[in-house]
Order: sequence, then C-alpha cells, then structure tokens
Amino acid sequence: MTRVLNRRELLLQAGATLAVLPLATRALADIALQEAPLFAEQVAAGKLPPIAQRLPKQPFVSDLAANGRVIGKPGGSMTTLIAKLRDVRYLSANAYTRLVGYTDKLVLRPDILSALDNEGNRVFTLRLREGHRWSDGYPFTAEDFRYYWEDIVNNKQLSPAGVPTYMLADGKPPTFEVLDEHTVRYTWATPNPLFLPTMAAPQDPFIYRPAHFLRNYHGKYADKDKLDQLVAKAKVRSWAPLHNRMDSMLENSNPELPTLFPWRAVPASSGARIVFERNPYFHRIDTAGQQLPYVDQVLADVASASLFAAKSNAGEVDFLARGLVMNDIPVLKQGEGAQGYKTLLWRLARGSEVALYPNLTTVDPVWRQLNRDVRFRRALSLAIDRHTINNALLFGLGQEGNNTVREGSALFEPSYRSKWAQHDSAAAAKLLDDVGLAKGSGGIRNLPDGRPAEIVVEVDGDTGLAVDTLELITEFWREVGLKLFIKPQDRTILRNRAYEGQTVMVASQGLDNAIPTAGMVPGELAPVHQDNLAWPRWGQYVETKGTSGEPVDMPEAKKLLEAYTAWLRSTDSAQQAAAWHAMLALHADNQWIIGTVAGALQPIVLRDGLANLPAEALYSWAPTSLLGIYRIDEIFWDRQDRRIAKAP
Amino acid sequence: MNVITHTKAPADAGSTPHFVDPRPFDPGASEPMANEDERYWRASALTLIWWKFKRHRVALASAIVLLVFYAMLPFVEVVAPYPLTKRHGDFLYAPPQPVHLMHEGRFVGPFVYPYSFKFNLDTFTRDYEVDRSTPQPIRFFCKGDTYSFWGLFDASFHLVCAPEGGTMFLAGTDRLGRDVLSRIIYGARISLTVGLLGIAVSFALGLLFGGLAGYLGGWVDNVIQRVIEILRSLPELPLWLALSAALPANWSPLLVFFGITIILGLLDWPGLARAVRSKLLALREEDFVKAAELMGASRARIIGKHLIPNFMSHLIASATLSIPSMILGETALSFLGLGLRPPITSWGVLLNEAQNLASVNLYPWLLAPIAPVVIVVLAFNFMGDGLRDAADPYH
Amino acid sequence: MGVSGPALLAVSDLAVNFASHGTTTRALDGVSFTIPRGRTVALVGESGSGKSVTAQAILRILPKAATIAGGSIVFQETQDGEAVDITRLDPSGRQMLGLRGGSIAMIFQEPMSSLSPLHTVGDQVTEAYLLHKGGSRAEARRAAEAVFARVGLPDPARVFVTYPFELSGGMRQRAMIAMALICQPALLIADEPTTALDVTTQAQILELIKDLQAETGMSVLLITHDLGVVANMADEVVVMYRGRIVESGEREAIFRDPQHAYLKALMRAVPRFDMEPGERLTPLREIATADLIAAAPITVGPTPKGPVLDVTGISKVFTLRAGWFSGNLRQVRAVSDVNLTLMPGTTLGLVGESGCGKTTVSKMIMRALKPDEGRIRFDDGTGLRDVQSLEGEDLLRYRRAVQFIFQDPFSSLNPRMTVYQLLTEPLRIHEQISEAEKFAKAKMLIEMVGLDKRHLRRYPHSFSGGQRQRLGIARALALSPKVLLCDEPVSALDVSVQAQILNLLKDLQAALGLSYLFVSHNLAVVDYIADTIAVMCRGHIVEQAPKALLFRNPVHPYTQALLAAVPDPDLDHPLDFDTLRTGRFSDPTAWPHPFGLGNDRPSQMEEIEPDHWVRTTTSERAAA
Amino acid sequence: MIAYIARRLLTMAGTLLIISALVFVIIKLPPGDFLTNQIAELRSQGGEAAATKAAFLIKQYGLDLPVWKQYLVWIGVWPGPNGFSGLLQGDWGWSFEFDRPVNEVVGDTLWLTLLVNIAVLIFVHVVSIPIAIFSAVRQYSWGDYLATFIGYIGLAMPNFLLALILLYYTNRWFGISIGGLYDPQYANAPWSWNKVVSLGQHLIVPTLVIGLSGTAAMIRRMRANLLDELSKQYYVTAKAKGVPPTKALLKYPFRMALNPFVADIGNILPHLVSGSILVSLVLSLPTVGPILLGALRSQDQFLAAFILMFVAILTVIGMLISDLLLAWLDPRIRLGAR
Repeated sequence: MTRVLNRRELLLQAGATLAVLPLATRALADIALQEAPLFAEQVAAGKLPPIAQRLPKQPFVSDLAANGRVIGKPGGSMTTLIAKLRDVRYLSANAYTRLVGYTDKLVLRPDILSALDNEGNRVFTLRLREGHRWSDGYPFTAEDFRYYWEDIVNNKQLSPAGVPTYMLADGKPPTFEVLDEHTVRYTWATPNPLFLPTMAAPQDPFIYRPAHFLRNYHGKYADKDKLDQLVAKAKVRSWAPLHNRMDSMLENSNPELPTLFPWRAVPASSGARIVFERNPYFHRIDTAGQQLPYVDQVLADVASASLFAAKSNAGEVDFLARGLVMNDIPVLKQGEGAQGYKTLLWRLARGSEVALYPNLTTVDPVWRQLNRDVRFRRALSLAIDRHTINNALLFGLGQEGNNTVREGSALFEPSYRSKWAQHDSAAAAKLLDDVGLAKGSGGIRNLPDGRPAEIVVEVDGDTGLAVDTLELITEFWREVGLKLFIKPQDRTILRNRAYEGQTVMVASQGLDNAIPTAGMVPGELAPVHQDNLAWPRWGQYVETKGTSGEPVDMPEAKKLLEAYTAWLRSTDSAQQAAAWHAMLALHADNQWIIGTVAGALQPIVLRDGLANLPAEALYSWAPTSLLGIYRIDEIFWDRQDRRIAKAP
Repeated sequence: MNVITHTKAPADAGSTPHFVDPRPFDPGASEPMANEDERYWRASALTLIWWKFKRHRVALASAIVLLVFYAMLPFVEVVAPYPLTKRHGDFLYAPPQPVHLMHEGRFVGPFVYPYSFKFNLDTFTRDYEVDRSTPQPIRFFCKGDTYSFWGLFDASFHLVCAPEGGTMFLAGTDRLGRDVLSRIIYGARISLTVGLLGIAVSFALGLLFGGLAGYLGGWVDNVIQRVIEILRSLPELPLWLALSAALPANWSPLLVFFGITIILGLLDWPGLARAVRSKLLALREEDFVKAAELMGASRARIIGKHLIPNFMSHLIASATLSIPSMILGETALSFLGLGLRPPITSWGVLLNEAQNLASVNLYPWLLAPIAPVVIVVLAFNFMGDGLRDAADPYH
Repeated sequence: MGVSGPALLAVSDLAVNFASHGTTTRALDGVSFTIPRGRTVALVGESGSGKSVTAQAILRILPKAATIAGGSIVFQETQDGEAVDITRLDPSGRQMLGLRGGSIAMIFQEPMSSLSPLHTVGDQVTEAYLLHKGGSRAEARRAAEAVFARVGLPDPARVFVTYPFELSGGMRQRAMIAMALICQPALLIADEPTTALDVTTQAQILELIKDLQAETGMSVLLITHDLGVVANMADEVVVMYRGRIVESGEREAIFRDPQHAYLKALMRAVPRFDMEPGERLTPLREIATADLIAAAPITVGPTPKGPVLDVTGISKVFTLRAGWFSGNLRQVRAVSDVNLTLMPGTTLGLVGESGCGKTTVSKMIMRALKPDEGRIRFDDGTGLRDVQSLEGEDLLRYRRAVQFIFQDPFSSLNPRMTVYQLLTEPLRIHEQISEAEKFAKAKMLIEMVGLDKRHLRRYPHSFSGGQRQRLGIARALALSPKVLLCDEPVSALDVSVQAQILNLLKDLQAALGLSYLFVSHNLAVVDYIADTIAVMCRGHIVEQAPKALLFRNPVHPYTQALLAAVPDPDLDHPLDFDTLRTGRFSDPTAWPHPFGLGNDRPSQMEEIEPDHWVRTTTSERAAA
Repeated sequence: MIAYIARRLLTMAGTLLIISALVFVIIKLPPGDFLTNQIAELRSQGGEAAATKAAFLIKQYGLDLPVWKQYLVWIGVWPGPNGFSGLLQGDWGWSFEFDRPVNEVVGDTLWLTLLVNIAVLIFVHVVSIPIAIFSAVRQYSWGDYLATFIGYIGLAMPNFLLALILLYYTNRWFGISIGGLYDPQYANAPWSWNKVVSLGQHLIVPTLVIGLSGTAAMIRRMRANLLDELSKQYYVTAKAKGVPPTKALLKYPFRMALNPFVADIGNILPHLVSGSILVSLVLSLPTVGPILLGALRSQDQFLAAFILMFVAILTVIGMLISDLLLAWLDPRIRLGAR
C-alpha cells in the first residue's frame, strides 16, 4: 500500500495534472459498448437512447483486472438495510461519485472530471467529460458549476452564511471562470489545500447542481406566477426554502432531482423500502464495454438498527455494512452457513476506539491545572492496561496504543502509537506523586485543594463500548489512586457542556481519519475545532474568530497550531507531511488525547455470489467514505440465478 | 293441639294441623353474643385484614417472596457471590455453571466443575470446555472478594463464595466477565426501590388531589377531574420520555434515579387520586361520618379519625397494584436508554444490555434478569389482589 | 296434607347447609310444610330464620355456597299429574328450567334491583312467556299487555316499552307480578313482596295478589316478617326460627291460639293500634336496664318553659338535573312551610311515606342542611335561639344538646373504632376529661343500653343490628343531650329487636326527660312512642294532633288512607282495601275539597279542635 | 341530546386546547431543538452546506421565536413567518427528521397503527372475555387460578424482550421475516392476497405481545365487574324465570359488566399507543409509535406534537363516543334515572 501512496504524493504536487489514468485514455473505439439487459427493451422501444449516446464521449473506464477484480455481469438487485428513511443520504458516501475521488489505494484521481489542473493549490482548472449527462438525460456542463457558484453560494437568500470555509483561502473566496462549456476554473490568491480533500470527502460539497432542474425554483430564473404557485403549494414563505427543499443532492430525499450517481431513487417508494435503479447515464464503464453499475437495483429496507444483525442472520440482506458492529459478529457468523452469506471482517480505520479527552479548557481551576500538566496526562495513560481492554472488548484483535494514525497511512510511525502507552502502574504512580497528588484516605489521592481525585468522565450515552472501556479503566486507575466516575450523557448535552468548559474529561472515539495522507487536512489534531473535546474552548475561539472561547495559551499547543498553519500554507506534499509528523509527534508526547485500543472489526455481510468486494480492507467514515472508495458499483452477481432481479 | 278449620278454606284442601315445635325454646340461649370467640370481636380492622389475607394462600406466598426480596436489599453485598464490578477477564460470556451434588456416583455436596474457554476464530465465540475431573465445592459463609458495604467499610464475608481458586457463575457471565447472578442481586436494590419510591410520590399526590377533589367537591373536584382526564388522554410513554429527557443533565446517577422514580410517580397519581376520590365520596355518605360531623367534630378530626383509617387499606391495596407497573416502567425506560444507565445497575439496565439477538440465541443466560422481574411483578400483583380482597374485612 | 288429593307442593324434612370458610352451618333443619292448591301459605320469621333460603331451595336458585343436605320438595302441578322431587333435579336442567318461572314463579322484595335496568319492562316480562309458552314475539307482547292490564298498570302499551326505573315503586312491583304471572304459574312465591313499599302501596299490592289468586286459583307462598300482612293474607301460617319451623297451622289457629313461646313473644312485640295507654311491648328479650337508667347520674340542665325546639315555616327546594342529555334543571320542593314544636320531655312523631320530606326536615334541624325559608329555634333553658345563626361555642353547645340516631345501624358506627372509642368520641370532641372519667362514663352508657362493659373493647363488627342500634343510642346519650332526633331508628330491625329499642327509648325519656323527634313511616310505631303526631305528605304537614286525637278522629284524607293501610296483626281488623283502591290519596291535587293542594294555592294549618290541626286551602275556605 | 353533544364538543375543544399547550410544553421541555442539534452534528461531520440549510429552516419555522409564540403559530392563531399556518389551518407542520411535511410522514403509518391496535383490541377481547366469564362463574376454581396466573405472566413479562424472543423464533420456526408488517418485497407492491397473508403473519407477534399485558388487566377487571353483577338481584330474577344459565349470564350480568368497558373505550387508546411503542420499536413496525419516539428523542417537534395531538384527539373523540355508546347501551343514563 505504501508503495502506491508514494506515487500519489507525486500526483498532488503543484503543477501536476490530475488526469485520467493511462488506461482510460485508451481509445474508446477499442471497447465495444454493450447495452445493459435492463435497458435493452427501452432502447429498442426508443424510450431511451442507445448506450453510446448515453455515455460521455470519454467515459470513465474502470480497469477491474488491474485492481484485482473481475469483469462482471450486469443484472440483479441487492437488498440492504437503512435504519431511518433519512439514511438514504449515506448513498452519496457509499456511491462515491466525485469530481475527484480517492481510489481504494487512497490515490486522488478524477472521476466525474476528465482532468483537473492544480497550480500550487491556488488555481484549479476542472475539465468535464464531454457528453456527460444527468440521470434525466440532460447534459452536465459548466453551467451547472456556474449555477452553484453564482446562484446558490453567492445568493444571499440561499446562502445566508456566505461562502463555505473550504472555498476560502485566508478568508478570501476564489474567482470563478467558465472557460468553455466543459471547463471551469477556480483561482485563489493564496493556496487552498482544503479544496481538493473536501471534494473527495465523504460528505460531497456538490459544487455543481443540476441547473436545468433547479432553475425552475430559483427566483432569478423561474416564471414568477408559476413559482408563486409552487411556493403556495409547498406552504413555504418564499422561493428560497422551496429551492432548498428541491435541492437535496446530499440528502437524496427528492427523487425528482437529477443525479450523477450510479443509482437513482425511484419515485413513489413507500416509507418501508426505497428502491434505487441504475442510472442509464452513469459515466463509468468496464473494460468490456459494459456500463456500470452492474447491479440493476438497490433495495434499501427500512428497519430498526437493532434488527440489522437479526435480519442478516435470517438471510434477509444481500449486502450490509453500516449499522453492524463488532458485537454482532458471532450472530452474523452463526447464520452464514444456513443463509448463504459471508461476514467480511474489515478493520475500522479509527485512531482509537475509545479515547479520553482531558479538557484543557475546563472551567474548574484545579482540574484545569491538572489536565494541563503533561505528567498527569502521561500518568493516566501509563496506568491503563490496554492489553486487558483489547482482550475484553476486541477479542484481543485490536491494536493497543495511542490515539494516532494507523499502519496503512504513510504518516505512521510506531513511536506515535507506543509512546507513553505501555502499562506501567508504578511509573504512573510516581508521576502522580511528582505532580503532587498525595494519597489520602482509602488509597485515593487528593487534589491540591483537598478534594479527592475523583475524575468524572462523561460519555456519549449511545456508545456501549466507551462505557465498558471506562469500567475497565476505573479498575486500572484505582490502582494508582484515582477514582473514576462514569457519567453517560446525551450527546447534545455533552457537547454543550464541553463547549461551556464544564466537562473535566470526556470519553469518545479517537481520530476519525486514522489513515490520512499528507494532503488530507490535519484539523483533528489541531486546536481549531470546538468539537475536539480536549480543547473545546480553544477551538471555539478559532471557529468564532475570537468572539468566544479562549485563545490557545499553552506553548506545546501553540506548536500544534503553528504546524497546522504551516500545512494550510503548504504548496507541496513534503511540507504537508512535515506538518503532519510534527503534530503526530506532539500528540504522542503530550497525550492530549489518551488512546486505548484501535482496530475494531467492521463486519460486512455479503451474500454468496456477490463479487468484487475485497475480503479485507479498511473501513471508516473518512477517508474511505464508508464503502465509497471500494466502488460498490463494481459489485455484481457472479451466479446467474441471483442476477435476475427478484420479482416484487 | 288445636285444629281450627278455616271457614274459607277450599273444600278439597282440607285443613292443616296446628303444629308446634315441642323442643324447648330459650330466647336467651340464642343470643348471638353468648359464647363466641371473643378474640374475633376484639380484633381490630388490621387484625381482621391480616386474618383474611392469610387465607389467600397465593397472596401470602407472594408476600413472603417479596419480603425475602426486600429483606435481601440491605445485604446484597453479602448475598451476592461477587462484588458488583468484579470482572473475570478469562471468563467472558461464560455460560452458567450448574451446581452438582454427586461426583462419579458419590455425594460431595454442592460443587461446580471448572471450565475454561478456547476462542473460536471461525465463529467468534468462546467455546467453554468443562473439566469433569475436579469437582470444586462451593463454599458457604465464607471469605470472598472484598466489597465496600454501603460504602461504609470494607468486608469480605459472603453467604456463598466461589470455590477456592475456582469460579462460580450460577447464571453465567456477561461480556466483561461479570457474574450475572451477582449483578441481578445488586440490580434488585435499584429496581425494587424504584417501585416503592415511585409509589410514595404517587401516593402522596393521589392522596392530596384525590382527597381535595373528594372532600371539597365543587370546582376543585371539577378542575382535578379535568386534569386527570387530560393526563389520561396522553400516552404515558411520551410523557415519561419527555420528562426524563428534561432531567437536568448534570445530575448524578443517584439523582437521576430519584428523578426517574419521581417521574414514574408523577404519572401514576391520577389512578390513585380517582380511587381516593370515589372512596371518599362513598365514605362521606356513610352515616358514621355524618355522625361525626353532627357531633361537631372538626374537619381534621373527621379526615384523620374517620375517613383515612377507613379507606387507607383500600388505598394501600390499590397502590400495591401500581408498583409492578413502576418496576416494568423502569425496565422500559432503561430499554429506551432514557432511564438509568450503566454503571448504575438495575434490572432494566441489565435487560437493556441483553436486548439483542446474540442474547437470545448465543448467550441466553443474559436474559436471566427476566426471571426476577416476572417473579416480583407477579408477586406484587397477587399480593395486591389478596390485599384488596382483604382490605374490607367487614364484607 | 289435604284430605282430598295431594298438595301442590310438599316440603319434607328439608335441610340446607351453607359452607363458609371451611365450616358448614345448617341454614334449614328439618323443614316440613305443604302448600295446598289455591291457598296462601305464609312463611313468617325474623331475618335469618331461613324463609328466603326455603324459597330459593324450592326454585333451586340457592347461592353457590349452599347445598341441599336432605329432605324432599315434591311438586305436583296438577292433581293427577306427575309428582317431581325438586331436590333431585339438575338445577340447570331442562325440567327445572321448565318449572322455574313456568309453573313456579317468584317475586322479590326490591322491585328496583330485581329488574334489570338495561332492559325494558316488556322485554323482561315477555322473556318468561317466550321461554315457557313459546310463540311469537307479537303473541308474547299481547299476553304481556293483557297481564299488565290485569295487575293494574295503566296504559299497558306504554309500560311495555318503559324501563323499570321510569316506574314508581308500586308500579315496578306490579310489573314484577306481571312477570311472574304471565305464564300462569301454579305456585307464586312472594318473598317479602311489599317490605320495600309504602304502606298504602303495600295494601294495594296485597289486594292485587289476593285478587289474582282468587282469579287464577294459584297457590301462593308468601314470605314475610310482618304479622300484619300475614293476618290479612294467609290461609295457613308457618313460623320459622333459626332454620326450623317452630309452629305452623291455619291462620285462625296461629293468631287466636299461639302456642310456641317464640310466636307468642313475636305477637306481643308488635305495636298495635288498639294498645292500652301505657301498655308496654314485650320483646323477646327485654333489656333489663330500667333501674340503671333511673339511677343514671346524668345531669340535666334547666328545662325550658316553652318548646325546646320550635320550627317555623321552613321550606327547602332541591335542584336536580333531569337527565344526562337534557340541560334542564328540575326543582323539587322537598319541604314547604313546615311548622313543628317539640315540648320538653315529649315525643313528636313525624310520619309520612318515603320521599315526603321528613328526613329533610330532620337534617335541617341538625343544621346539616340550610332551609331556604323559615327558621328553627332551640331553647336549652336560656331562651329560644335561631339555630342557623349559631356560631363557634354556641354551635358546639347546640351540637351537644341535639343528638341524632340513624336508621342504618351498620353504617352509623365507624368500623375501625372500638366500642369504647365510639362511645367516648363525643366526649373527646366536646369535653376535656380524664381517661378515667371517660371510662366511667363509657361503662355507664353501655350498661344503660343493656350491654356488658366487657363489650367496650370490641369492634362494631361483633354486634348484631339491634345491639348496634343500642350503641348508637348510647353514643347519642354520651353528651347528655336534651333532644334526640331519631330518623327511622327501628325500621331496619326485626320486630322483637324493634320492641327492645322502642322500650329503651321510652325508658330513657322517662328517666332523663329527653325530648324526641321521631321520624318514621310506620304509624303503629309512632303511635306507640309519640305524644304528638305530625303527618307529612309531599313536603307538607297535612295533619298534626296528639296521638289519641289523631287516631280517634283522622280528618285529612291522607291520614285516613295511611291509617287504613297499616295491616294489623289482628284477625278482627282486616285491611280496608276499599278505601285504598282509589290510589289518589298521595296526590295532593286529588284530595277532596277543602284539602286539595296544588297550583300554588295558598294553604294553611287550621285548628279543627284543640291541638288538632289540619291543612286546608285558604281560598276555598275564604270563599266558603 | 343535540344540546348535550354541543356542550360536550365545547368542553372537548377546551380540553384539546389545554392538551395542545401541554404537549407543546412537554416537547419543548428538554433543552435544545432538532435543528440546532442537527447543525452541530453536521458541522462536526464537515457538512457545511447542509448546516446552512438547517439554519435556514430555523427561520422558516420560527424556531427562533419565543416558545409561547411558537406555540401560537403552531396551533395557527398567530402569524408565523408564513402567515397564519398551523393546526387550525390544516397545516400539520414539517418534519425535520424526515425532511417532509408531517402529514406525508405520518399518513402511511396512521392506518397501520390503527390496524395493529384494532388487532390487539380484538385479540384482547376475544381472549379475555371468555376467560373472565369463566373465571367469574367458576370463582376460586383451578381454572380461575390458572387463567389469572397466565394473565399475570403476560402482565409481568417485559414485553420488549418477549417481542424479541418471539421475533427470533417465529423466524426460525415459521420463516416469517424479521420485523415490519409484511415481507419487504411487498413494501411497494399493490395489495394482493399474498400481501394480506404476509400482513397477517406479521401481525401475530405484535398482537400477542402488546395484547398479553392488556389481556391480564382486562380479565382482572371483567372478572371483578362480573362478580359484582353476579350477586345482583336481577340475575336471580332472571334465573327464577327459568332463563337458561348461559343466556341469563350473557343477557343480564355480562351486559351490565360491559358498561365500564364501554365507558373506558376512550382511555384504552393512549395505553395501546404506549404499549405498542416499545414493541413496534423492537419489531420495527411502521406505526406511529416508533416515529413518535424518534421524534421525541430527536426533538422533531412538529412531528412529535402532531402525533401526540392526534392521540389526544382520538382519545377525546373516543371518550365522546364511549359516552354516547354508554347512553345508548344504558337507558339509565339516557333517560336520567336517579
């Protein structure tokens, strides 16, 4: 994996062109296009143009063989589960159809775009595929970008908050130009390294919108009387909320809205099952000339999340990842034989399954001082017996250590994981003695102000794993004379308390993106977001541009901030990597966030006969975008009997 | 004997002879108060209730069961074989160890066979293997793990302990290797008091509002009746939900526990208030209450001396019948994640942890907390029934 | 046994057991009697004597706890028909179902609770017809309407579709009778058919039963505790006592020559109109307390010169909601313009049928209700004072001086208090005395009413009705009152106990100089105890006089009717059914001139002879 | 009669007004609201654009107004950002969670809720009435004890777990698909016989589980009522008329014992909704229960408030119907017996 990553470093260098890989540039004429059986009839009936006219002149050609996959056969349907109707929004992560996106090797490359020119992270020229069409057959052009930039982002009514932050470099928006029908350009005065990673992030910012469709709801374009009628019918105040409602690229809740995804929602689904059907205009094909996706239909049944394992066990699911957790594995394994499916066990790419966040900005002065004492934090970390946690909670399969990047990331170094993370109660006790926490009655240490050292660790009430981990840590800490109280909280309340500095310590997940590349934003490591429960008030200060919260006032943390700023200003990946390493080292040494165990398994249920999903891989929200980078449009039924879509 | 022919008698009927019972007749002998059981006459209402209750055998048995449960509460540390947080890292999801008496055909006394596990990577389960060669006798009245009794002092005396160097998981262990039986026993402390405290709140409110409505009548009655009607026309679960969501976030688990009981009580009072009210209205019609009024007794005296003693037994009986719904309410709230949360251990919390398919088909012993819930709820219902039947000893 | 042919029903050696809480008690023990064809047999006895159990055994509708332990009940519907032993039938078998309601019909004491409120009268009456006679609904309806007409229900077609609660008590009982008669049974069992009715209605119902019997030739088993009813109705009498028959025979024999001590005692315990002045009832068991009472150190304060209680022109209107769906409010004049005076040491009897307003009057006197008009004054020896205006200490004094005795001896004692607590409760409220004094007083009170001082530690549940009523009296005496308001104090009691209580009240009055306001529907009882009698009807006092005058010369038609309707346990004074037949005597508008009231015509009390007052209509008088 | 109904309707309106205020307060009681939480959530996931959209909705639905104004806007007596548009105008509001109007969210589920509840009602009555009659007639017999015991077991069992266990075994033994009210394949299919069969199969577990606890309560009450009535004189009269025992029982005491149940029709509903929430949640039934629960938890206020109001309205209407029914059944009430 590391080998490939090195090449990507090159690709991202300033001045490079992110272009379609060599294979894709092969003459299209070499590939005989094949009509999907599902569309054959419609094409024959003249209801749908033939495949050659539906595809861009230069479609995205996926070289499956080069990726260790096989060329599939179209057809069939795939049943999956969602917990709530709203969860259809995860399609945009899983379907992962981006202007530029990561490959499964985390290489950034054009997808919707045919090419992207990056000049020093300042000037980005985006080239569209000629002949690319929305799912309704309407051409996808530069106009769609212009519409978004001029009529949505820069429309006060639709975007009261103004230009989103990833479009700002040093607080300044870019200049936007339409070079021709298939080319647009964004130009910033200073480098904007956020732009590309954001395009490839699990939450697509959609800097293009189907202008031809949304125009009908835009005050600037639509016929006023007609629009007024629509507004009245929707019982909204003005055209803007109506436009917002229709424009649900991310939420996927409006089946009328044209899409570029491999599947589009079929209108008039009931609330119990959402049906997605293949998009006849999808821009990817395989080397055999078959249009992707292979699977004709994706059926998303709505069922309560607690039943996911049960339904999988009963063989009611073809394909499911999100919603299954490690604890479900025995049940899933149990049903495999009888129900004809496999449980793939992938690794979760998270910094640490559960991490402790001593709040450096807590309002309690005593705790604040203590939390800020690096010896105290190191002692807390040393006192934790991570091996026991691993055995008890992760079947002994996890990786013990700090909350840091994982193997698989080019930025990984063993010391980041192991520093101050070996179980050593004696050393921990010594450190605590040094800090000045003398043991009081019952073996519990006293705080400088005489209170017993009872740490209230607040935890998001939904996460059973965190509570279990804390129960174990309670024992470990008691050995060094610290008392831990677990306090489950509602997530919202927990967050608000943290923002106000009322939490002393919080247990939560570690790094979200633990397999970063240097080009990805190291925001999780820097005191710039109030969501980071180690320093919510510092983050607040940055996010609110100084109107609330407090400025970073610890030298080590300032170094973090400096490294982050350096990354933001970087123009090449070496600078970016250096910034990353500086921050990771600081974290390991300072134990701002105390990691426990990483590497929980993510079970993925896959029906026998569904091919082209790797048996082992990393799973996370960022950067894998759930299953997104593994290209689920390439999954297919390798058994003929399965390929026939189930009759409803 | 005189035979007098009735002149109007139909001819065919003839006349009926004048019969007189020749046996001696003593009106005094038949005085109903003569020689009967003085004990019964001197029995107060409470005694009569008790006598009547005793005859209801199921209710009596239920009462005894409950008594045992509640008597255990102060001493759960002693009763439970393991302390609440005791974890056995080598025995995760261990199935229950059955208690045996005979080893290889010979009586050894209660003992268990040790077991150990192999982690099965194919199924991701731990396969436990019982070693039938070495019986490990269970110890009684013994020194076991150290616990902090009520947080007051440390002790290590237990009623039952695991064998020396062995384990005793009579109801298996959970995902962290904690003894399920011990957790159930500790959970009783919370689950059983929820009902009592809740009912105390409900009782106080029901008595107050029902009393006001029944005694004052008029517009007070009207308003209270409307309030009850309104409360009853909303499903109680959302009310629980909303109220428990509104509990201040910074409350300690103990306070949350009290909060939950108060919520349970707050929503239970209308039923009780209705009972109080109707009973009061009925009692007010009784002559002895009127008599007290006409005697010039003060309101307080009438309420305290005449009304309350006469409907209290009924009220307690109907209150008893509300306790099970509170216990179930706690489990329901915990199930929804709105009630108590770990590390507080209640039956609801335990059941919440068990509410997944894995518990049903892989670790069925995690469902063990159902048993005490069912037993206690049943016992309360039966006892309540018995109490209600006995509440009016004069019928 | 009758000389010619078998009797309709022969009960021999019948024994019934009741099981309760593991013990068995014998409710009927060797009961034997026969019911000859076409005749009326009265089953007499006090409550608990086994009368109703006998009837239930005949119909095989005994409660679940009861079992027939022996004996036979042989029923032979027609002279030469087949005789069946009812005790051997399956209680819910076809044969028994056929007998029940078909050949043997029964009517009950409470016509209200005996009819289902959810079904129309017609439905319930035709049910028996359809079951036993078959036929169509139309036929059943015709039969029902015919029988309605026969039992004297006006407008049978309308009655058919009414619900029981829409009818008056008398009408309901007629409907009940109609239900029993629709199948023309051979035997009618009437279990206390008139006990719940007013005397005037009672007389009508009794006559109806008599007439119907004469018409159909059916036999009647009349169950009653009222010797007066027996004297008027029965051909033969069976006297029961504690599950056994103590005496039986022809009516003449029973009344003219009672043999058994119990029957004799019963006869002597019933108050009669023709009693000598000063003659005393002899209860079965006399309470030997006269000496004690006489010796009672009860202090009586100064005696007022004039009336101790003076009621002038009180009226009371109740507002009722007519029905669920109508918003209409109905105004009921419960009491209008009532004047009463109670002289010290005397008894004022207030007589009237149910709903006439007598209880409302007593409640107003107790200040449990507030009169709309008029005033009530009370004199404790310091002069008359308006009761309504009393406050604080004065009110408490009034409460002490005027005590109340309730009708229901079961509901009037708090079951949670011992007798001692009950008797001393008034003392606790009104007097600050030591526990020793309280005990002394309680002891004196309980002995005064003829109970043992050991009973002080008992709870009310251990006492019989009569004993409870005595406790009630003892409690009323605790504060040495001047006036006792007795609201139907004996109507819930058996005659023998009634006599005890009446005697006790008399003795207490003689010894303590108490004044009684005695409210009752029973003229004979009032006659026995009262000095002056006021007759009430529809909220009005219609006639008031010293009792001798009233009985010698009843002037008001209502009083006359009332007197005529009381069945006397004396074969020589049969009921005068003719006077009662009109049935208009309780309707004030139908009273003959000058007594007719209504249309808000002013009326007033007129003294027709000294101390004898009668209500007459002013305008008529004035015009005359 | 008409005057009575009019009077009742008037008090009903008053009651509903109070309930609506109560409902609103209850929903507003927990700190925060859906959109603010949503915004924080989205921001933490980097969903800048979506967060902007959510902020938009806050203005749109007046969530920045004081609570009392929000209430008035909601019921439609105060002009909101879009003028008068509230319950009174037939606008049920917007579900933030589903991003759809409330009526669209709730529409499908309302009748399914009704269906489940009717099934439960039928089950409860069909099962408990015969048992109650049996228990009452054979008081203190073994059958009586057994019936009581089984009923109580149903009451005592935490029904969410029972649902889970039954869910698993009905799948294992009868192959009924897990959760939902019919097999997923019928979700978007038109009604057909197979769909009805599937629906019937899926109704078994919820009906049983929700119904069990109600059955116990019903048996207990029915038995007590009947025992009261069995000792009444009119029943003796009927027997004395020679009416066969079963007919006598059903025509008189049973009919009378039914009255309290008729009087309670309105009150059953909230209980059923409560009872079905947990079970629906476990069984993933498309009823209002889980939607309500979800809405309450995520503070999707208009959705939660509407469902609560809906239940309250049904209850109040149920009470009116039960009053009228009672009057129809019981002439004493209709004709005003004293």
